[in-house]
Amino acid sequence: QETTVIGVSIPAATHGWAGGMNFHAQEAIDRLEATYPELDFVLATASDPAKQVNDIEDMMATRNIDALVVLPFESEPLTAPVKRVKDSGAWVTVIDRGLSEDGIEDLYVAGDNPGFGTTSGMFFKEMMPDGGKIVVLRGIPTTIDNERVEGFQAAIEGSGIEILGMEHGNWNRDDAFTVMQDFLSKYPEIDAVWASDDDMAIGVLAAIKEAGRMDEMWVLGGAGMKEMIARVRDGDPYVKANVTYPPSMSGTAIELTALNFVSNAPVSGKFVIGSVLVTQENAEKFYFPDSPF
Amino acid sequence: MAEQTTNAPGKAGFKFDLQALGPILALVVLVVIGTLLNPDFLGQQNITNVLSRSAFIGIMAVGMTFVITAGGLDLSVGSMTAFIAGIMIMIMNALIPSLGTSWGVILIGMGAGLALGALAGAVNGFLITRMGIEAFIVTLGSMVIFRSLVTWLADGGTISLNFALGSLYEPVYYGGLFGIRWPIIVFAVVAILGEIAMRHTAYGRHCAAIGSNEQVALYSAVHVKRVRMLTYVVLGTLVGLASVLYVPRLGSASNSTGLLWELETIAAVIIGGTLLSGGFGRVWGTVVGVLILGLIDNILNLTDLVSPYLNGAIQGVIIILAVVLQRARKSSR
Amino acid sequence: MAEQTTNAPGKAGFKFDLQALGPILALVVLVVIGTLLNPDFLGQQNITNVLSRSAFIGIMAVGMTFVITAGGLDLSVGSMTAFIAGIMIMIMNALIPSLGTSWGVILIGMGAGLALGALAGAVNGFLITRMGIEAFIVTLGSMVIFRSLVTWLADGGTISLNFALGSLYEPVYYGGLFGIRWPIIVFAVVAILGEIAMRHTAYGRHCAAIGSNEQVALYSAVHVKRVRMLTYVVLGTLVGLASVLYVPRLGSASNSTGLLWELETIAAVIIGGTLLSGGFGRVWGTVVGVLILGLIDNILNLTDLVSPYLNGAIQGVIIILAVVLQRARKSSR
Amino acid sequence: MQATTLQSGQPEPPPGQAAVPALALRNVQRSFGPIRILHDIGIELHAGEVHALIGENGAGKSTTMKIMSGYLAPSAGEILLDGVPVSFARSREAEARGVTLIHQEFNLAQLLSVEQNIFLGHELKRGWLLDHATMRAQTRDLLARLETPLDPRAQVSSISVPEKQMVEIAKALTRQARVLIMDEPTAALTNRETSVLFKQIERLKAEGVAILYTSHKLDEVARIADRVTVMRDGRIVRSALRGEMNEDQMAEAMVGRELSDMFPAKRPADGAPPVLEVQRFSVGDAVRDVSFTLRRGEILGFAGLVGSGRTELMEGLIGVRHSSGSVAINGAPVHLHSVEAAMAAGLVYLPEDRKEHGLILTQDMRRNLTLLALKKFSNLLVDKRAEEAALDRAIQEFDIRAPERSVLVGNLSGGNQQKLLLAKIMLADPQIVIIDEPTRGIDVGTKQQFYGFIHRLAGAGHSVIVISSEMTEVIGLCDRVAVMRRGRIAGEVQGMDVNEDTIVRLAMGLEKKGNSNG
Ligand SMILES: Nc1ncnc2c1ncn2[C@@H]1O[C@H](COP(=O)(O)OP(=O)(O)OP(=O)(O)O)[C@@H](O)[C@H]1O
Ligand SMILES: Nc1ncnc2c1ncn2[C@@H]1O[C@H](COP(=O)(O)OP(=O)(O)OP(=O)(O)O)[C@@H](O)[C@H]1O
Ligand SMILES: [Mg+2]
Ligand SMILES: [Mg+2]
Repeated sequence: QETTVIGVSIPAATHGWAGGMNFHAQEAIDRLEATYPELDFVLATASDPAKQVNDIEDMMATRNIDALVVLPFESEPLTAPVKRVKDSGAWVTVIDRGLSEDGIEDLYVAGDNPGFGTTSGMFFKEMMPDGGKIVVLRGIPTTIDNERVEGFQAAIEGSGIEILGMEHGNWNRDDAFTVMQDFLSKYPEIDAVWASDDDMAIGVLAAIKEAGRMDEMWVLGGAGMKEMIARVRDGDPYVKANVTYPPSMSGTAIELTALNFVSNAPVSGKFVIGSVLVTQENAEKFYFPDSPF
Repeated sequence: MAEQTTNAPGKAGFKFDLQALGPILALVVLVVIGTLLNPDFLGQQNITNVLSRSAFIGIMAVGMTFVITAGGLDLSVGSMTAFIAGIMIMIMNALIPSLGTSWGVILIGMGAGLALGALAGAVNGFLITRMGIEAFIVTLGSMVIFRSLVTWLADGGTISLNFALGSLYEPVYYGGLFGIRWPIIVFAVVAILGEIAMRHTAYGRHCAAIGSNEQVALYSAVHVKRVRMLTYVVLGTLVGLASVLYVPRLGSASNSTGLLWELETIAAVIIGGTLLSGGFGRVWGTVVGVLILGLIDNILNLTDLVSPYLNGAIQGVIIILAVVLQRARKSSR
Repeated sequence: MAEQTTNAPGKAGFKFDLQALGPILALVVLVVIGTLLNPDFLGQQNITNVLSRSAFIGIMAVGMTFVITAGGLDLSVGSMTAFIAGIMIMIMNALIPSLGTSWGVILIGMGAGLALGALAGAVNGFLITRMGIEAFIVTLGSMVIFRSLVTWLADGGTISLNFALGSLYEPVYYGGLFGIRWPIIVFAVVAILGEIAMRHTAYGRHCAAIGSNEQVALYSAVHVKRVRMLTYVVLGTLVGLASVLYVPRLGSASNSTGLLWELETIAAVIIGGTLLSGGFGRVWGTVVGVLILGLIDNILNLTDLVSPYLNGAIQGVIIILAVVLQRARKSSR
Repeated sequence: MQATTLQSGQPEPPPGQAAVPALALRNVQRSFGPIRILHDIGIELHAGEVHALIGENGAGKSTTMKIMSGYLAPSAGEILLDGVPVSFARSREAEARGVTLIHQEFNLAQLLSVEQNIFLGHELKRGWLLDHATMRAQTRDLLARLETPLDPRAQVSSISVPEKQMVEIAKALTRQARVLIMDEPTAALTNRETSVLFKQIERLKAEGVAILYTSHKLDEVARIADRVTVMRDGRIVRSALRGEMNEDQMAEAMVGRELSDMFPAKRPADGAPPVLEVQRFSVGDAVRDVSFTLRRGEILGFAGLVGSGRTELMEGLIGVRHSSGSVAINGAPVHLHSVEAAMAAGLVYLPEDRKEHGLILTQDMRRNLTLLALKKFSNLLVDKRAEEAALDRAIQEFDIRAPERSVLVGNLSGGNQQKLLLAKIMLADPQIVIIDEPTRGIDVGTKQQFYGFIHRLAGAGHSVIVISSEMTEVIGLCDRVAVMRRGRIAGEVQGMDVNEDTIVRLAMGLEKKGNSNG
């Protein structure tokens, strides 16, 4: 039986969400390899776009891949190299970040970044009908972060919610802790914090707790880290909700790609995984105790 | 006879003053700017925040001062912190079933952190002094290795301390004595001991002599390898100490823990007036350097004058300026 | 001490050989491993890939060899690449309305890239040689500044080249002469010129003299500042050249372009046998160092023996091993 | 001047006999690679005796001394301490057992202070901490005893060469040695400091220290040594007690032939046109308002005490120090803001500190030789064949003795380094040569060659400035002598006035004489 080689190229686990995404990819690969001996996977993780392009070139030159599952580090730089893979006749699955040219990929599995921002914004609007003062912690400066923040800003437009300050917490606990400490020094009155990511939310909560201002404000994180989901589920007054951006989409994409080779199911097309608001009512559904994220 | 020589020390004194004043001046300027921009800047809370979060870099920078003075370098401290913190947490979590949520577990974790730091420093030092490999390469290698190990241990995610134990451990970062937090106290003690060691012990002199001229030191019966080895072991132990204080803050370690701390640490040392080429080190200068770097971040967060995208640019300019202030025609390496 | 000196001259000849053979040996071992792991390793496609992507680091590393030989250092090359690439793209995009999608636009972009590189190098060099600030601090500062500027210019996202122009420009990376890609050709030319400049011109001698003993160089009519300045300008220009080749590869620049390239570049230089403390440089060694680093990544992609989380650990070990192979009791800085 | 630090710790040797030598070498050999440098060396040092080791450059004196003090291991043979064979694995051990070496090349950490250097490796402590007060006081005492009033806190990189030498001596004196080995301690010293050193040597000798000493200044050797051993080509050719050998015999034993007059006859250069005119020239605080003229074909000497500003004056002239005043070459005003500009104007300078300013010790002879005049050898590319040829010529002309051509300059003997340095600056083909301490560490035979060489240069129309702390050299060699004192020219002497008495008086400020300040 002919083996099918599927290359998987994803960004390295440099922050919590990416770590979860790596975990789900690895987990899907292990499972599929065990189930389907005819499938062979090649996993490479990259810490910058150039390295990712190198990885993809190597897969083409030395591993003869039949399919590529890629989560582009950035859209533009990866477009041409992925197109070359496509032109070589391989199957291409793109995760999360669309390429800058349409029609290259056979399968697109993505989260919805503007939607992530919008859902978060709607929640703020709902919680603060009379407006209020909030601070925002942004991620690493990237298109993703821009889209999320724009979605958020659009959603709270006209609600009377005032963004006192925005700084980059780089999806990092320590950076978020530092930034939040300084926000707390700077603004005597803060009603809520949009941390836009659960790693940052943890840093933010630590800073608020330390300043003894827990009762003044609540925090919305995002992306569904299991600890945070658990707090939502348990009714933590400071962590009322969460917004999903499931790292498991990597596993989904890999699985769908594999299905294309081992079954006749039609899998091409576009799967957008919407960002869902997680509240105490539905939290249990989003709790994955085995994930590292 | 050597009449002109009379001027030499005077001159030296003056030069010393200018060089010494440079970083202090930069620090004062930053404090003034901070106060003007935000009245809460000098508030007890903000000062406490800045000092205690600077303590990690600060503790390591004191150790780095000795390494650099002796002509070495260590690029691995940032990822070493992540690695040590990760292992500490794993050890403590593993001990809870048998020892319960107790200070005993925490003390074992702390001891492990310090021991691991000393060991990691000893490995670096061994490769550098005994195998004769350039410190840059050895510690670049160990930087990459430690970071990779912590990612692997965390399975790409975060290694988190058991919640109950974390709450018990928390006061080590957030608590203190007489209203002064532990990290600040520890940093101060380390800095004072470091200053004494540098200026008032034979060890400090030997470090400077080795950095100035290894051959001369060797001919003067200085145990060059032993002294140099010790600088790395001490630095490693201090990295362990920083990790001991770091873990209770957020109770976790991951791939991104301590990212770029090595550059920040080295920058603090050099801003403080220590020569990167070795031969001269100043621990109190390092402390000033650490505070300068800590304040830059703080001030940028306290104001909205510029796009946050440009924060880095401002940091860079201030780092260079702080050194321009102490530029005194030193060898331009 | 005594024992080692005994053999000094005899060893000197021997030492040179061992030192010179070290990196080559490491390279050969890597090639053998690669071939064993995957038969396609030595295929033309894979070799072409590895060489052409190594060209960026390689071109910069040749320039870095001179900087380090003259006792300097440049930490800014990675973010300088990002900055130059970003500006080049913005200039070219801006010219399309008036000049159309033409080679004219690309040539102007290339010229701008080279000029900007030379200028950035000159600014670094000016601060280092004229203001007398340590190279480490100046270039750490400019590293942070460039990265912040490119983030700002890209508004946090990516600066992308116009698609049509990108297609026109693409052959500069993917095309070539006689089946050899342009980046490889350019890298080879730069390396050969660098080797000649280092070994057969007054300039190379002067760099080594300055790095060995600045005072002696000064008394020997070497324009210390000018020579040192030139090393930074040349390096900047080569960074510009690398950017000129980089833009057609990815057609974009962002915050994460050229991340950590500075460390990779310096590591390549040192693996190649150049002394980080200055005074001795070897351009062909640098080329070997670049290839070693390029191959490590490539080989790790050839197999799935280890968790990708551990790639870094393997890289670190190989970097250290490559230098252990050439360890010869050099001053352990 | 309390001798607080300096107890020899040794019982006085019984007078009139010293049967067991304090330190001895027996049948010692030493090779570097395939080249044997020392053959069957046997030498004995006795307590309370000053033993001088003399020989040509490269004869193996420094190597012998390094073996005695544990810096080098012998390839064969024995080292006996108090008659017992020892092997000093490393110098720490030798030092611990009371054997101290003052190196020919300085061994001071440039970035450390005088006091830090003096006590390096032997810091005085109170408990864990350094005893700054005592160390500083002892440093002051020592320096005062050596009549070198330096600030203990001064950085070594900022003090002059003779001062560095005195710091080296002070460093050795703190070591409480019972065997003190000094490799050319007086090469960098003027007469005054030399006599200060000799006073210390006499004192140590009286305390029962065994002293081994090398010098190329044979008059000194005759004055101070109780026993003289002569080396030639790595062998001991003669050993004699005080009075058994006069200076001429020493020179002959060293060189292996008879030496004629040291100095060639002088030729007055009167009436020749001035080549270099310096007016109201100041360099920092060290040199104030100095004016002088140098004629074509003239040899102008600069004399003065340590720190009188001679070196700084010349460094100002060649543009490595900031200076003010006017300089004219061949009547045309020039601005010499860099060494290269000075070289282009025909002016070159041989630095006095060959290790810090003169040669790159980690490179080979060829690269060092051509560094200054590299332009001559490069026309786009460096012509290595021409360089090799130049090295051949230099080796011949200056009698440079190297074990092999590829040797690193740091491994050359001190005198041969100096010869290479001279060859290096002469390669620039200068019209005006400034030589700072030209014969530091050079043996008699070569010195004579040098003097002849300088004369030939002057005869060929070059002009030479010689800074020298060796009075005989200034007197024997120079047509005219400018004497500096405290950064000014205290006077100029010429013709019959060029004698020791006049120069010393001017240098000490005892007498105004001559047309002071030009
Ligand atoms: N490490 C070394 N490697 C190779 N050759 C060496 C080394 N050290 C010394 N030599 C050689 O040994 C010979 C003797 O040198 P040494 O320094 O003992 O001479 P010296 O008698 O002290 O001369 P001088 O009066 O010039 O100081 C010289 O030819 C020198 O080049
Ligand atoms: N870099 C420096 N910084 C401070 N003082 C210096 C420096 N260099 C020299 N001096 C001092 O300037 C004075 C003049 O030194 P210079 O070397 O010119 O004296 P000199 O007459 O040449 O004597 P000699 O060469 O015999 O020592 C000395 O006292 C010296 O200590
Ligand atoms: Mg000698
Ligand atoms: Mg002098």
